[in-house]
Amino acid sequence: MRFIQWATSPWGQSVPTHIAWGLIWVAAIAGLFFMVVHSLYLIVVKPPKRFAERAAEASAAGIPERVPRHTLAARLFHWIMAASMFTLLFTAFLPKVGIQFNWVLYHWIAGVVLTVSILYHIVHASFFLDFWSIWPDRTDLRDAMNRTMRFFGKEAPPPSKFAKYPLENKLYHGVVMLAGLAVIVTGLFMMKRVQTGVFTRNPYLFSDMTWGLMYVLHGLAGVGFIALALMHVYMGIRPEKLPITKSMIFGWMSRDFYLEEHDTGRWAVKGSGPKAKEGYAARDGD
Amino acid sequence: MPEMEEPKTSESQAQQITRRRFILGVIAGGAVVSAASYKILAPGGRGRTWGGERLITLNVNGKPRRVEAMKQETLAWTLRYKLGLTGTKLGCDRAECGSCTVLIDDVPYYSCSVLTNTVRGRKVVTIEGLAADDGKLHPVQQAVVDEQGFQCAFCMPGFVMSAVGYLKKNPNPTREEMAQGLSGNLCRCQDYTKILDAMMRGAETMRRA
Amino acid sequence: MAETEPVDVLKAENEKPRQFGTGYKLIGKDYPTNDLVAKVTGRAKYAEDFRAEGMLFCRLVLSPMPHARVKSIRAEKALAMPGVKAILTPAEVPGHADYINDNGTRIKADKWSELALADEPMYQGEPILAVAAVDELTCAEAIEKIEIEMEPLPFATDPLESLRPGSSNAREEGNVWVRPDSSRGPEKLAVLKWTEEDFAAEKEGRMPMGHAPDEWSYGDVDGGFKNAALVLDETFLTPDVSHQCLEPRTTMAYWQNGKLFLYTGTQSTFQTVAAIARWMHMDEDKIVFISEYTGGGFGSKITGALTLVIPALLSKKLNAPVMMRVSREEEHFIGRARPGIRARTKIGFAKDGRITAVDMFLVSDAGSYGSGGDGGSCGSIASLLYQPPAMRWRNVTMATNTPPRSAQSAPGGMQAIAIMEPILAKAARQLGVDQVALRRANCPEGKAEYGPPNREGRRAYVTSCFLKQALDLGAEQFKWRERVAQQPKRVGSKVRGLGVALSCFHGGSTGFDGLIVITPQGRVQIQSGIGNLGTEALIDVHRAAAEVLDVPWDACDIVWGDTSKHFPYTCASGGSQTVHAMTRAAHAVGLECVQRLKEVAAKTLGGQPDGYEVANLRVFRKGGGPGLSFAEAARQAIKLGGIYDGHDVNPDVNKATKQSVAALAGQGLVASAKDKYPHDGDSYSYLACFAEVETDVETGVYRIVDYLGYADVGTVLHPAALGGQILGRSTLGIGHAIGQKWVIDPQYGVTVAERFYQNKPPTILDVPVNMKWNALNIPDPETPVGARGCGEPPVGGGCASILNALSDALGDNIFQRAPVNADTILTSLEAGRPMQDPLIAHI
Amino acid sequence: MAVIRDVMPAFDLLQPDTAAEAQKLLQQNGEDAWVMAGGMDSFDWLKDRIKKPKVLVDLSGVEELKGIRATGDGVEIGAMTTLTEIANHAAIQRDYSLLAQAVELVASPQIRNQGTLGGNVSQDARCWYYRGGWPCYRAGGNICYADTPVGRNREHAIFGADRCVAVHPSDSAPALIALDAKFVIRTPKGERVVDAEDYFVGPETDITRLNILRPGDLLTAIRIPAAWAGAKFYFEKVRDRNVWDFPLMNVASAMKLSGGTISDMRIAVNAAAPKPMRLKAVEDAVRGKPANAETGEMAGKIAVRGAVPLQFNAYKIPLMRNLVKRAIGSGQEAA
Repeated sequence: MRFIQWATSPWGQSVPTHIAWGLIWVAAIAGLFFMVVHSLYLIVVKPPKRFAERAAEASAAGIPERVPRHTLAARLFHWIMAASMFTLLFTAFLPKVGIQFNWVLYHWIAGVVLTVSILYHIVHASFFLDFWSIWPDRTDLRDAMNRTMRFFGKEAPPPSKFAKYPLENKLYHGVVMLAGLAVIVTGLFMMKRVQTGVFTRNPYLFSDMTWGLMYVLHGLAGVGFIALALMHVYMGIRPEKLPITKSMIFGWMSRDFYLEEHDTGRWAVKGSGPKAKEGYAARDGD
Repeated sequence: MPEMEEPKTSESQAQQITRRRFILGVIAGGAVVSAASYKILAPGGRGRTWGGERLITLNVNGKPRRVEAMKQETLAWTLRYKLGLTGTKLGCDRAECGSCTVLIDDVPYYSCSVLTNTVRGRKVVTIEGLAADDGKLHPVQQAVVDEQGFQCAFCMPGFVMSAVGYLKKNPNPTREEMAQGLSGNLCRCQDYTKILDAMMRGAETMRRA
Repeated sequence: MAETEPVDVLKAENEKPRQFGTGYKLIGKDYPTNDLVAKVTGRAKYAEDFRAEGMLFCRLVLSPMPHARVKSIRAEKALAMPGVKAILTPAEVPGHADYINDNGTRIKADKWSELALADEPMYQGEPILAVAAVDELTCAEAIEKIEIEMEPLPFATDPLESLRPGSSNAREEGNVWVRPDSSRGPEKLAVLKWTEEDFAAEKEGRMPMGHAPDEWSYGDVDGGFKNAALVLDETFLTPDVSHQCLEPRTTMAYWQNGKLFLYTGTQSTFQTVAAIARWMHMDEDKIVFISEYTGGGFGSKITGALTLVIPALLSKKLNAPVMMRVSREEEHFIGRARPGIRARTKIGFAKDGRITAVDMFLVSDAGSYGSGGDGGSCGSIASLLYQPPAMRWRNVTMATNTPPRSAQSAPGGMQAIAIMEPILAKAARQLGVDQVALRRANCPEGKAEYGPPNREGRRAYVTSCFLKQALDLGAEQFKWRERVAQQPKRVGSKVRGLGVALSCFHGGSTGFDGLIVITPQGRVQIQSGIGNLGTEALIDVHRAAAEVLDVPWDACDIVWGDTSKHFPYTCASGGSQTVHAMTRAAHAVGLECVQRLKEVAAKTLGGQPDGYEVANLRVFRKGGGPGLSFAEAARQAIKLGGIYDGHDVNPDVNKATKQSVAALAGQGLVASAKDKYPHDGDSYSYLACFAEVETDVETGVYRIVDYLGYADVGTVLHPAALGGQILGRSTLGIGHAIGQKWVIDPQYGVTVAERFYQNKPPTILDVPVNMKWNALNIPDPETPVGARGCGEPPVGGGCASILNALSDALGDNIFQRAPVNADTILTSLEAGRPMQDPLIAHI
Repeated sequence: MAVIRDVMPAFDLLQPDTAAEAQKLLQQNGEDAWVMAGGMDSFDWLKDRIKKPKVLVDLSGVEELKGIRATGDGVEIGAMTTLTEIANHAAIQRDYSLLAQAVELVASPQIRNQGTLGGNVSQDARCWYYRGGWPCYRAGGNICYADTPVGRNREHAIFGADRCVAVHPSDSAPALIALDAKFVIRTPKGERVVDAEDYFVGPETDITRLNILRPGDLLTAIRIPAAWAGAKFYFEKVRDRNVWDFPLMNVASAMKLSGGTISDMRIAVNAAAPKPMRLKAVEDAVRGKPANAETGEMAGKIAVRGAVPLQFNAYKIPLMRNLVKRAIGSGQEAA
């Protein structure tokens, strides 16, 4: 199948205009496929516990019952982003599969909301949160290697526990960030092509070819989000991940879960009380 | 709501063909497929496949003409290129100049915009079919000669066919009405006043005859 | 020009109009022309109506870009299709060729001229490839399989934009046409950019004025403005208007025994042969050109064109007849158009409305090929028609990447009048002078002078002008005074307005030949090399010969439309020259014929030729003695041979005429002659045009209520044909006022309005159902029959009278460009000032 | 691929005899089918080779789609009834002269002889960029060439633009909206009847179509209820040429008067927006007001609220204002 829709420009040249809309279904199927495979994997293979034995947890005593994980601001950002993202996905793709409504207005408004929230997030995460907590570090890489080796039955030391975020989470964030930047940057330019009341319309900022590629990129990232959103929602509702999902709603996770999954050394949660607040606030991220 | 007339009587102004077609329409009015009855009424009618045909018979200038036509072929094309009736001109091929006007069942049509396959069984008259067999010109043609109507005359066949068609509907037009009747024809020499002179004269001759 | 003094002005005024046909048996009388029955029965064959055995069809591939280079053409897939015969690429077309202009002068080709197919297309829509196949459907499908790689090049579609600093040029070599100082040789392209300061006027909605390569002036222009009671300085843009001949320039070609047979529509059967020869790089005697009927030309089908060359080349390549049907879309691009001119014109008026000085600044858009002459003729027509005592003319002729322009009925003249007249109308209102009176005050008369002085300091002048009489009689017939007095102008939302405009254009040339054969059957066979445009000049002019020969018209046969039938040296039907030029030639050959008949009679029956006279198809002794019928005379002529049957030829005539005479030799009494009549001044024809419009101020819609064109065209040759010319060409001009235009998207340089419904040529409902015309019928003193041409003079007056009537109804602040439509009127009324942008091209 | 804009591509021609067959053929061929009524719009697309359907379903032989019939409540006009027949029909002239006037002003006599009511309301947009085959939004692309800093948009929309600024070109559509007509559509799922104004869709809903017809659907008839028969009608079309021209704008209204007062009114304009606009705000505002110039002035101002002019079409605002004004003021002469 052709991944790109081509058109003949006013100058008789072939220019890309969109992705082939069939990719919507490809992305949706890919997302569902991931769910099925992942579920089957967990059910059929029943993977053993992944982590090394609990190390001595000298500091565990200082850990509160409710481990603070996401600030209100961070949670708000997440849910606003999620809402705008869903709005964007639905307004983008429902009309393409035959459900007609006045979508462009909602789409660009949601896009603006997303953009603003992302800008906020960048500033917030860079200067007020633990910026590095979401990026894979050396330990993550080593553990990933070990896990892979073990998966194939090779000898390897058991991986250590997670820092604040599991590696999958970090990688997901990375992919979402790239796709998100792609849709946002292309989307902002695309607003020059519609009547928004924000800009004067000018579709001639770039050449036909550049524009075409921009639309293709927007589309590819967009359909990518179909798969990504499906995976994310699926993970969010998996029973073993529910504590993490809950933490995104209430801001904290239980001490047990914390100790079970997280490496207190890599994600240190200091003692409770007013003092602790500073500590985790400074190291919080999301 | 005032009482409506019966559809048939309300057709009184329409052309004969319209009336005939309307009767057919009434027959076909129900959900019943009327292909059979239509077939009887229109010889050479359509087969079960509803397909356009390649070898068809046209009634052109009173004579049956057997012709092989492509499905996308227009009547103008058939007339000019298959039947050699080049009096019908193609000025735009897009229904916006009128040079290709012919009469189909006495009604002026742009033959560039009629599929040949749709005029099977209908009566087509072109500029070549207006004069009598002995060469005597149609009154409208004669009036053009008498008034020195038209210049380059590429539009002339279309104008004459429109006028002949219009005069069947309105034999006694005012100059303004005649202009309306001819308004589907473009003349780029823009000899409109002289064209109207000629057509009004033609109308008068026809009335006197 | 002869050294005679211009005739007395009062004498011109004393000339009185006379009834049509006065003093003649044939001239000035209505009669049905010989080609009418064929036309009205559909038997008349236009180019596309011809068929040849085994004929192939060809279609064009047009450039999608306004300026580009063809990098590669991949046609293997197309050529592999069944039924596809060949493609023709730019590499296969002959190189640049000379051409023949209206007056038969050979113009040397230059490297910037057009070729049959372009490898560097200069406008979107320029043919770059042709495909021949068994039918058009196959051609079309083959074309869609051809891959053409093109490299876009910088382009300019708006002439004013291309003068801006830093803007792109239509061609690498430049954007403006300049004439080398030394000679009147071919013009060259140069780069001209104005400065930002030059463009400052743009902000006030006025046309900016920078350096102009062309300039002339006479009189004290500055003094004229200083002494003026009123000075107006106006910006105005005239539209680019396609010729839109109803018959597309379809051509059929085949080769037989090394000869090329070409069928197409043309404005000159005779002169097209030489043009084809030059395009094709072949000898004229290897070309047979057939053009029996032509569906409109208006200046766009003057002689040869690329449309003739392509099928000719393909036919040669394939050794089969090839028909190239030209579609309406292709016609839009290759069918020529009038150049739009944007003008800034300053006119000074004295209190009584007399013009004191004119300063005219033009930027004309010559399109993609050639410089055209519209800007120049715009200046001379303005100087002739309004007789300013002082005038300066400046002109910038811009090359743009838009379809090529050519002469269109009244080239430059139409624009001059459309530019000047609204200013005159405005001045009359501001000065409180009647519109007709103001024009009368500035009207040319007698041997009026025009244009710039030549090297000897003398200005050119016309043969005669009786426009004042036409203006007066026209005003009378139109009931101008009564209409002006009629009140109120406004009823409800409807406002009426009156307009009058002067109009003129070139009306004739000289020096062509006539050729007559009196056959042994006693028929007078007149050879006519004139193109058949339906103006009937093709036939009408020969009434002069019949008149001189004193034969009944039905004894005459006109032979036309096929160069294998042998024609005399004939003018092209352009520049309204035919009636003038060819009545002179017909008159000359008529006299020659009479003389030869007398000589034949004298040689046969004895006595002196002077003792004989010719009438009623006989040559006989004066006073009614013995004589010969034409049939007998023809047979005698064949017996006598030599000069009488064409074995010898009148030495005066053109080389081409001599060849034709030689070819006809022995077929009867063959007479040929050249027009050697004296001719003092340049022949121009004139009209006074009157119009009334009714506008609806709530919708901006207006309709033309009445129109009258009153002509001064010398002797009226054929009233019905003249009437058709006056009103037809008036309507051509009216089209410019009421709607015709181009629309080009500047981003891509691509035309978006190429259909009739988008370009809007006038329909029968856009003009009054009863337009009126009249003519003075005062013979021109400088030509034997006294007749001048009238194809073009009405165009400017048609346009300007409507514009003037609109501003009479709605005020001066309505338009700054033509056409004027509901949109302009409504927004301008709303804003109280002209709301059209006069500086943007092609909206 | 080189482009040629002439010569019709080959297609299979299907000529059904009944509406049922026609609808079935359309359904069977789905996106491959092109339905042709009078053909005046179709031929343009086909001859320009922009659309190349595999199958052309020609409705000219479907007699049941032709003709004007009296119904219990008004009239039913077959979708294939020609504009000439409607303009000349005695009952239409008597009771629904609004429609007769509107169709009389369509294109040219020959086109009216061939063009049908169904075709006139279902025709495609006439934006010159779109019709030129440019890959604009309406053609499935991602750009509007008309609404750019240099776009040529004199004939484009002042309302309802959503990316696309093309206008709806029909003259009969506003008249049918003013007459509260119902459109009868035969769909694969059965018959569907919609209000005239709901037949048309704007680009915000579907940018590639001007109406609700989907592949497999067939417009069979238009029903005009008796409710507005003999009302005070007004139709006016403003165009550049008096023949062969699409409207720069048109207005159609039906007014019920009691005394000099407007008791009820329906009014629509076209060529102002991508779909014919019913002016409900105007209808509400004038109800109960005298049908005079003053009410007209007020209505005109209401009508143009929210209009967004493009570079070259600002004239459409005063034009629409004045046309609405005149439609309402026209009641004055009658009263």
